[in-house]
Parts: sequence; structure tokens; C-alpha cells
Amino acid sequence: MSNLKNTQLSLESKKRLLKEMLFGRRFEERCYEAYVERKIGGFLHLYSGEEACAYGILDAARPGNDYVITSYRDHIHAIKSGTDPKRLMAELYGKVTGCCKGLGGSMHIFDVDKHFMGGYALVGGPFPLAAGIAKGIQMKKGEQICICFLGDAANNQGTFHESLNMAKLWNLPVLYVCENNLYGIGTRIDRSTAVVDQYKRVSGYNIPSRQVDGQDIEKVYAAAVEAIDYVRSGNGPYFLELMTYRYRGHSMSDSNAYRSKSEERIWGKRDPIITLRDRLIEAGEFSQEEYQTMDAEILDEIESEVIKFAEESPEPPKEMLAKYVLAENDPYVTGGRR
Amino acid sequence: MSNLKNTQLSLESKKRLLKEMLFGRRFEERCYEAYVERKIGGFLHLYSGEEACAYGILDAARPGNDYVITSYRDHIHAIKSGTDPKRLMAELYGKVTGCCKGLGGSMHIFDVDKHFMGGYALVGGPFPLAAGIAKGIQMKKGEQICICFLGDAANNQGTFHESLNMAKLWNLPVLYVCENNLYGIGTRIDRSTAVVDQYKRVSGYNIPSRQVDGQDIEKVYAAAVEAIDYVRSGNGPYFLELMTYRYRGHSMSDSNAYRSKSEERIWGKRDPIITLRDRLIEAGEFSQEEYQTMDAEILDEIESEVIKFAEESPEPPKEMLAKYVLAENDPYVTGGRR
Amino acid sequence: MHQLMFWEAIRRAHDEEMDNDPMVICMGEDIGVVGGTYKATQGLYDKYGPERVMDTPISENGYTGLAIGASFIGVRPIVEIMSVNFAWLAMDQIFNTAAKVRYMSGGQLEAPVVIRSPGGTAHQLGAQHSARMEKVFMGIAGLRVVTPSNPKQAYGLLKSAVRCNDPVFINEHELMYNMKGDVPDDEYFHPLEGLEVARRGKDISLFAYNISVHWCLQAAEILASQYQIDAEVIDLYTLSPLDRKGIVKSVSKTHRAVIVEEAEPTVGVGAEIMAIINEECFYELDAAPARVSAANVPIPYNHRLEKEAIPDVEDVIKTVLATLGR
Amino acid sequence: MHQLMFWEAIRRAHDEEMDNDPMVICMGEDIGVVGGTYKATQGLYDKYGPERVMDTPISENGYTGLAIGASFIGVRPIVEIMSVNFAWLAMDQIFNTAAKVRYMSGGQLEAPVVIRSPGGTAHQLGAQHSARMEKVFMGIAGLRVVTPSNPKQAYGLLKSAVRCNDPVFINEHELMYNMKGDVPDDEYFHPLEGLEVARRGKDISLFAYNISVHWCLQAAEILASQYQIDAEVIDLYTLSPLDRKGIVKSVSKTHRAVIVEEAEPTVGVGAEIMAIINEECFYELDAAPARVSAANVPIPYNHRLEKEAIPDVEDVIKTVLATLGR
Ligand SMILES: Cc1ncc(C[n+]2csc(CCOP(=O)(O)OP(=O)(O)O)c2C)c(N)n1
Ligand SMILES: Cc1ncc(C[n+]2csc(CCOP(=O)(O)OP(=O)(O)O)c2C)c(N)n1
Ligand SMILES: [Mg+2]
Ligand SMILES: [Mg+2]
Repeated sequence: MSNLKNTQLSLESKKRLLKEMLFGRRFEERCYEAYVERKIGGFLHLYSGEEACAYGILDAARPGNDYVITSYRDHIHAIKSGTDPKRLMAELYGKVTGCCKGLGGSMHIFDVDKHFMGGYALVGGPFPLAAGIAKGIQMKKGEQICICFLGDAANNQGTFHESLNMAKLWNLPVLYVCENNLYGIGTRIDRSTAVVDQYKRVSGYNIPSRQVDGQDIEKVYAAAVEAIDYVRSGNGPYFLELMTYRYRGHSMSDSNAYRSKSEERIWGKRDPIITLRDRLIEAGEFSQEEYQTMDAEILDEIESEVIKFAEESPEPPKEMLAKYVLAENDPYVTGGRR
Repeated sequence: MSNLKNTQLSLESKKRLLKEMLFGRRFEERCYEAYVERKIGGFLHLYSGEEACAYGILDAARPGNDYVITSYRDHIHAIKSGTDPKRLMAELYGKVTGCCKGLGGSMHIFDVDKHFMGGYALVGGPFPLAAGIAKGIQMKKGEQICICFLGDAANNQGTFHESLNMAKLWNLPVLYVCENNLYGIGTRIDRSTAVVDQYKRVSGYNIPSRQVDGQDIEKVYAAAVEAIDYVRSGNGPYFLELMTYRYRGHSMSDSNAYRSKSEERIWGKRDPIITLRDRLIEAGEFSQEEYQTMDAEILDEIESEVIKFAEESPEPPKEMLAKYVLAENDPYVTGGRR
Repeated sequence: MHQLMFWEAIRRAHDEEMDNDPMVICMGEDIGVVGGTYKATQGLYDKYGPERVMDTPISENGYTGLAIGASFIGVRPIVEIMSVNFAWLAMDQIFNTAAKVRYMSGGQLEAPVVIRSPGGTAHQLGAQHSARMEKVFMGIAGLRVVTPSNPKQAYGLLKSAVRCNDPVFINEHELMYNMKGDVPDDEYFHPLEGLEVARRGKDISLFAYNISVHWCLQAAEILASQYQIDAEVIDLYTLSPLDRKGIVKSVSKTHRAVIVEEAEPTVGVGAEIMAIINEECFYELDAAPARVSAANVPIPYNHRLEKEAIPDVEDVIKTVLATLGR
Repeated sequence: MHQLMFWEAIRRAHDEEMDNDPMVICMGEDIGVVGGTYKATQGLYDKYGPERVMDTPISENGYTGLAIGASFIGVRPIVEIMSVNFAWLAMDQIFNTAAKVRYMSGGQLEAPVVIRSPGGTAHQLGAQHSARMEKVFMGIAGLRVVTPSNPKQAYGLLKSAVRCNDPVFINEHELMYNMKGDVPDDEYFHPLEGLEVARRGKDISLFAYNISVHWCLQAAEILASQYQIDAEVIDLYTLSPLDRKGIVKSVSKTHRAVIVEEAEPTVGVGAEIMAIINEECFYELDAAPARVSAANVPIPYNHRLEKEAIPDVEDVIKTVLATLGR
């Protein structure tokens, strides 16, 4: 039975979320710099512009207890799940102090203690994995749910179809959150997808769904409270589509040439952080000065703690190369028993 | 622009289709016997009970000109496309006179001259192949369409989702026909599929769809005329769900134990052949005697022509083992040109 | 010690493991109500219910991924892929997720999932139902691959695979489910690594696995009785990681090797065993090692051509004689 | 003769083939408006339009199958799979359909589709984006597999692949798209079978393909100048079917062989070449053939470990010296 939480964010929560989102933004921007400096390698996908999605959804959930899974654009979901930004940055630096000991990298952030179940580089991978985690929760009669964040273009993977059918069939406690930023790399959604409203694509599975403004964290939060309550109450899966926009290119190698400046301008005006900040200022609950102080503190923390930690940490030893391929000393390998 | 044919079958057509369906039924029953006698090997999937689907749809199409593709339950679709039953039976016998020279077998019937594009053993394979054939038609500005027949349970393959999206996105002339016989092997549809009405699953692609009684060939034909006209007129894909039932087990090794006798009885009463025959008799257009003569002629043809041909044909020579792996003497292999 | 059929041995392992641990589940197409195409899960649906014996939709990548995800948090799924040909559809989850997640998470996550699937050429199933894909599974790091040749192994390997914390692929064979053999009455866990000397011999080493072990044992009898050749038959029940030491040991004794596989030769088990022999004990060889493999073709439907495509006991004997210069 | 970059050579082949035949199309993720992740189709969208330069949804099995279906009736699709890691998702259509349809239809149908995809370890792309999968593609009958090592091959192989009536998989490398090399100004069709002697030598044969050709050529220079070893470098631009005669010819001359591959060794190109040498010219060998391969691990993100996992010029030299007993 449903036991619906308040769908309104308290003033306190709003201020806290403003700070969290700003931290996320600054963290990502600092990643950008570190990538340009060649401290971070591989592919790097930033979340700037989409912060209200992860923060809004997970604030309505139980981060660290509910299971979270997503694709390669995963830093912020990890942070909000409870991953120490220092260990995250160290991972991006490929250091042994990183949350995956430097073996994963940006596309493969994991923090299993915090129930952050990864970062996957293939776009359709998390759909069934999330359903599977939900199956595990169901078997253990856990109170958690699994929340799967994926992009709009990922929905064209066969696993979307297969997983949603199974999730509904077996009534699994999984919330699928579609971060619809209108593009899959450089391909606009209407050029890859027959039905562009993603929440409508779920009708063939009899899964309830909704489309929400992903740039307004209050709306995201409100929708998330209802969706999470639905799933946690044992009603089965739910699908939430958040309309959002990424500011940067798809990854660091993307020039973004396929998007018009006017489109970028329009979305730039709907910045989730500025929107919330200005709303608080307008309501007289916050000031531009406080915001600047907050920002300065964040920047300082990132530099003096996060980056410092990443910079100063050691690289993994060469012996680690073959360490995590298979389980170590598993007795069943030799016919023994545990 | 639409140029709608009459959706009513003429009396002549009804009589002809009665005979065709009966031929199909007898052909399949004879396959059963031949399998028991070990003349046919491998997996054998019979169509008995579902005849109104293939005959009804394809009678409204242009068999031999429109492209047809389906799964392993493919004999009747081939016959209605124009495949010589003798060459089909010879294929089942593994003879070199078979339509695939004995290399294909029951699950892989091909008759490319008749635009029958196969027989595939993996249930989801034909979805994208059909879309691809439709793409080819579109590029050549052909008047044909591609018709893809598949089972209900096949719709749970990822390729269903991927293909329907692309078919709609690119406006491809493909008609998907779902032969919904309520089971995928021994698993009843509601135990594998969250939304059991298959025509509803297509809503997420903005493809028009309809559910029709698959045991009444007049209804199948009428729906097919409209669907085919829609597709041929350049409107893009269409999805037709035919409610039907297979009389035998899924394949020859299946005991059918998972279905209740009462269910089988109910569907047995809705036999597509008997239904059409009795309707004709009731209308005074046909008699029981004529039917028996027809049946006797069919049985005789199958025995004295079809089976005889298959029995007397030679097996493929051993040299054929490696013949069709790659193209023969392709000049580009050696850097030449055609 | 009782005789069990292969499928009974697998069924018993399922049953014991499900009985032992409520987190063990099994899933696949038609494994529940119907009891499995090859009866490997017969009766388990009634005993353990639909939550633990899951008839899945025909969604190979989906349910394999679902099983892997469940395994992340303590579930122990045994997935049956009805035919290994359909496993192509699930390779993404098997390799991109199960085989890599431990590594890329820096050891935080593991995917203790078992995937069972019959490969091999059965009777006239044609090109799309006759694949032998063990070589595909064994080529990528992070996945264990085993392949039982008898009911005892089938039983014991499945039991160990369920409890082992790595993902394990079990390569079975459609033609072997009704094969009988001794299975210990007591619970038994077969090692997931190593090899078995199925027949001791001194003149030549025959490396085989799964169904080809039986061809080699038959061939060895004939070689002994008709040609006075004493062949050693090595049962490579573990295909990944291969037991290099065990391979070397046998070759160092016999100085001759023939590898027998039902699959096409290219980049297969035979090639890898040869490579290992070349790398580890080349100078022990008194003759060129040889492969007995299938024709490099899709499998034809016609029964004679099918037989022609697949090696048999006679091919083994011929190759052994050639290797011994006879 | 002009110098072109690898991607320019591929782009040129696309352009010429599309210009030559209206049934040639290309498709893949982001290949149209964006021009392709590695620019292999740059400008073609504007030139040939969306009907022939198709930006696809992220539906690998779907669009590969669609391309195969189109090829049944005369279309000549060139499919780009953005990264070979994603090809696992399309293996079902590649192997169950494209590679088998000619055979199982008794020669009636063919699937003249070209699938291009970059494999290989680039810079720190991590476990799910660093697969080298050529061994998977070459192991199954019915598919041609080629892998260019330079822009001329990239150009000429693609052109021949488009016109050849078989399905062809072209294995490219993410690190090589900006590599420059001579490409004939005139139209040129590279053979789809055979091998190239990239450097003549008499002391040892180095078998390589794609990126490892360059390691071997560098190693050969050092071996010549510093060790007076005259290595022959064989460029196996065709991985399936392998040129057995060409392999034997080189080994029969040098009597020593090292195979260099970027991939993990197990059931790989190295193993197969060794097997061929063992089968065809074992008694020509003066030393055990050896493999230089990657560590058998998923690829780590950390740059040092990544480098450690992948072989390099130094590894080639070391192995050559060891093989020559130095
Ligand atoms: C299976 C697979 N195919 C292709 C890719 C390459 N790729 C990486 S991201 C991406 C676009 C994904 O877009 P979307 O799902 O909307 O997420 P976004 O990046 O916009 O957050 C593609 C095609 C991939 N990672 N995985
Ligand atoms: C990809 C794939 N997975 C599994 C199978 C095994 N299989 C063969 S038929 C079948 C059931 C298909 O049911 P449906 O699509 O409803 O067609 P029907 O047999 O009822 O005509 C299954 C699971 C297969 N052939 N292909
Ligand atoms: Mg997107
Ligand atoms: Mg069905």
C-alpha cells in the first residue's frame, strides 16, 4: 500500500540541492580541464545541464540503499549515491585510490558499498541488469528499488524491449528514468526514433509512465516521489521521462556542430541550477552573495581536496594487471568446498 | 494513393482457397507421417490449424512478386508463394532436387525465384531482414511489399523493437503478420508477455495495427486487403495480428502436455477449413461429395506426385558439402574485376 | 554409485543446489512448466515455484542480462540457453558485462552466474541449429568455460559452477542428454579447472572434450586391439582456463598429439592446444601434432553430408596412424 | 600516387562505390549528418542524401539485419559498427544469417554486405571499449574477414568487399585512422584473399596484421640494425580464409616463426597460424614458433596497465631473439 511522501521540497532541501547541483557542475567542469590537461584519458561524458535529473530523482529515493545503475555518463549519479568525489576523481585519474582502483575509468564508475552498481559503456546494457537487481531485491523481500538512468537513444536497443516486458511480467521493483536530452551523440531523436516522446513507447508493456521537465528539480522531485512510491509499494516497474539537455558535446571529442546555436541558447536559459537559485533569491530565501560564497567553497573543496587527492595518489602497481579477472582462491575451482 | 480492392472473396476464390488450404493440411499431415517413418529429419514444425493465416494474407497479396519471409514453420508460406510442393517435399527428404538442394531442411525453405525469402530457425531473425528487403524495394521504387510472418512469442525478441522502429522511421513497405497461436513452444503467452494483445504492443512505434480472427479466412482476407493496400500505397509499415491455433505440438518432439484438452477442443471446432467448407455447403455452393472428391484428388496428388518425386530423387553428392560456403570464382577475391 | 542419464545428472545438480540455497534460481525458455527441452529442470517448477524456476520470454540478451544483474546482489542464477546458436544473441551481456564486471569495478562486483547451453551437431538440425561455439566462449578473459563428457562431470561441474564466484559457461551437447554413466550417490563437486586422463596410454595423446572424448575412447580401443597403439585420451572438461601443465605432461610422455574437436578447425580448441604444445614442449614432439575437426562449412541438412561434415572415430584412427607414420 | 590518411582512403572508397552504383548505401550510428566517429563517411550525407547514407538508431542487431535483408535483393550496404565491442549485439545476424544464408538456401541467396568496425585498444577506453574480436569473426565459415594495415589496403579492400558477393567483415583499428600512406590515384581493387610480404627477410617470419604489422616492421628495422637479424614481415590482411600456402612459403624459407597479435592469445590468430605451420610444414621448423599477444585480461583503464596489457615493439624483439636462441 502506498504511503506517499510529500512531493514538495522543503526550503532546506532546496538549498541543499542547489549546493549539490552546483558541486556536480563544478566537479564536471573540473573534469573537463583535467581532460584537456591529459590527466584524464579515454572517453569522458559530462552531465552539465542535466543535474536536476540525477539529483532530483535520487533525492526522492534512498541513495546508498536503493540500487542505482546507469551508462557511461555516470559521475553525478555516483556522487549522489554517496561516492566520495575524491575517490571518483582518483578513478578518472586512473589512480589506485580510485573507486575502481583505476581499472574502470570514467565510463565504469562502481561503488558497490553505496549500491551504485555501475557505469556501463554499452548503452543498452543496464536495462536488463537493472531488472535483474530488482529481481534480487524481490527475492530477498528487500525494501529497496532499483533505479536505472539511461539516455533517450538507448531506448532503441533491443534490451529496452526485452527488459521492460520482463520487468512488467514479473512485477519487478525497478524505476527506469530516461534522461531525454534529444540527442544520441550527434543524431537528433526524431532522426533515430519513430515515436519521439519516450514515455509513450512504454504503452506496449502496460507500464505507467510520465514525461516531466527535467530542468526543474522541483518537478523532477515531485514526479520521482510518486514514481518511487509506486515502485516501492510493490506495483512493479515505472518509467519516467525527463526532458533535459547536455551543454557540452556528447564526449570530449565531440564538437557539437550538429546543434544550432539558437537551440543551445534556449536550453541554456533553462539551466537547472540558475533556475533554482533565482527562484530562491526571488523568494527572498537566498542571496547572490550566498551563492557566490557557496560556489567559492565548492571550487576550493574541489581543488584542495578532490584534485589534490587524485593528483597525489599513486598509480596501481603492475601486479594488478591480472588481479581481478577471476575470483581468487575460489575453493570450487579445485573441487573443494567453502 | 490508395486504390482499395474488394475486401470480399468471390465464390470462386473461396472454393479455390478451400482446396488450397486442404492441400496444405494434407501436405503437412503427410510430412508428419514421413517424419515418423524417418524420411524427414531434424526439427519439423507443422502449420495444421493455422492455414487461414498464410492463405488468407497471401491471397490478398501478389504471391511470387511480393516478398515473403518467415520462421521455421514455413512450408505453407512457401507453397502459397508458388514453391512446387514436390521440390518442397524433396527438400524435407534432404534430396538434391529439393528447393535448397537438401542443404536447408524444413526450417530453411527458400525459393528466391518466387520471392520466398526463407525460413529462419531463430525466431527474431526475420524482423530486420524483412525491413531490409522493404528498404531494397523502396530503393528500387518497386511496387512490391515485404510480408513477414512470425509467431506471437517471437515478438519478445529485441529485433522486434529495433525493426519496427526502423520500419516506421524510414517508412518501409513491410507488413508484419503475427500468427498468434497463444504459445511459444509450451509457454502460454500470458506467462511470457506482459501485454498479450500483440497488436497493442505496436503502439509505441506509431504503426497501425489490428487484431483479426485467424481461423476465418474471409476475415483474414478482408483485413489483409486493407493492410496490404496501406503498405503498398507508401504509407509505411502495418502490423496485423491473427488469432489462431496449432493443432499439433510445437515440433515433432513436443507432446503438447501443457495445453488442456478443453482448449484444444474449442479451437478444434474453429477449424479454418471446416468452417469455410461448411459455409459453402450451407450456402448451397458446395457439397460434401465435392469436398470428398477434392480431398481424394489432393491425397492422390500428394502421394503419386509429391512423395513419389521426393522418394525417387537422389541425394546430393558429397562434393556439394563445401560448395555454397562462399561465392564461386568471384573476381574481386583475387583483385580482378567483373 | 548409481547410473544416471546426463539430463538426470544435471537435474539432480539443479535440485540439490536449489534445495541448498534459496538464492539459487534457474531460468530459460520452457524450463518451467514444460521442464526443459532436454528435461534438465524437470519437476523443479512444481517443487520450487515460478519465482525460482522462471520460464522466460524469448529474449536471450534480456534474460541473460537479468540473471547477471541478479547475481550482482547474491542471487545464483542458472540460465539455460536452449541452443547455443541462440547464445549469439546474449553474447553482449555475457562478454561485455559478466566477463568484465569484476575487472572494471576493481574487484567490487562479481557475476556468479551459470549459463548452460547445448551446442553441437545433432541429427539434421541444419545450419542455424548446429553451431559448436565453445571456441567463442573460451577466447575472452573473465569467463570460465567447462564442458562435461559424462553424467558425473555434468553433475559435479554444475554444482561447482553454481557455487563458484565467477561466471561459468557450461557447454553441453544435444546428443548426449540420454547418455548414461555413474554418478556418486554422495554430493560431489567437480573441480572447474584441470583435465582428466580418461584413458592412460604411452604412444600418443588424444586431446578431446565433451562428445569427442567418446570418439577418442572408442578409437583408442580399436588402436589398441588392431594396431597395438596405446593411446592416452585426455578429457579437457575445462576449456577456459586450459590446463597447460596437464597438456604438457601428457605430451612429454607420449611425444605425439592429436586434438579432436567436433567444431570447424579455425581458431578453435585444436589450434590453441597446438599452440600450447608449441610454446611449452615443442622439443618433446616426435611428430607434427594434428587436428581432427569438422569441415569448415555451415552444417548441411542432408544426413549424409552432415555426417561428412563432422569427424568420427574413423577420422581419429586415420589421423593417429598418420601421425605415427603408419 | 597521393598520400591519404586511413579515414580518407576509406571515405574515398565509399564515395567511389556509391558514385558507381546507386544500390550501394552506407549505414550506421552517426555516419550521416555527423560524418562518422572516425570520419569514414564525411560529406557523403550531403552528397548522396539520407536514403543512401543512413543514420541508424542504436540497434546493432536490427540495422545489421536490415542491411543483410536489403542485400538479398541487390542492395550493397556498407555497415559501420562504431566500435567492435558493439558487434557482439549484431553477431546473431552476422553469423546466423549472413554467413549461412548462401549455404542453407542451396546457393539461391547471397548476402553481399560489408561490415566495417574498428577494434583494438585505443587510449584508455577501458574494458568495454577495447575488445579485439577478429578471432571471433574468422572462426565461423561463410564470412570473409579482412583487416587493412595501411590506407592503400583500407581503400582497396573496401572497394573489393563492396563488389564481392560474399559478406565481408573489415576489421579496422581506432588508432590507425589518422595514419598516412600512399594510395593509387587510379581506382584500385585489392584482392580479398592472400597476404603481403611487407618486408622480405630470411632469418625469421613475423606474421602480423593490422596494427601489429607496424610493430613488426619497426622491430625488423631494429633487429636488422642492432642484431643483424633479417626478419620477414608478413601482412595477413586476410584473416579468413587464411592463405595457408603463403604462410608455408615464408616459413619454409626462414624456418622460424613469430606471430604478433594485439589480442589475447587464446584461440586467436596466433594459435591458428601455429596450427597451420604445424600441419603444413612442421619439419621445416628450426625452432618452436612463438606468439606475441596481449595479456589475457579485460583491458584496464589506467594507462600504464593498459600499456602493460598490450604487446609492443620491444616484446616482438624479445620474442624474436628468444626464438633465435639469442
Ligand atoms: C550498444 C552501443 N552502441 C553504440 C554505442 C556508442 N554510443 C555511445 S553513447 C551513444 C549515444 C547514446 O545516446 P543516449 O542514450 O541518448 O544518451 P546520452 O549520451 O544522450 O546521455 C552511442 C551511440 C554504445 N555506447 N553502445
Ligand atoms: C532466438 C531463438 N530463441 C529460441 C528459439 C527456440 N524456439 C523455437 S520456436 C520457439 C517458440 C516460438 O513461438 P512463436 O514465435 O509464438 O511461434 P510458433 O512456434 O508458435 O509459431 C522457441 C522459443 C529460437 N528458435 N530462436
Ligand atoms: Mg541522449
Ligand atoms: Mg506462437
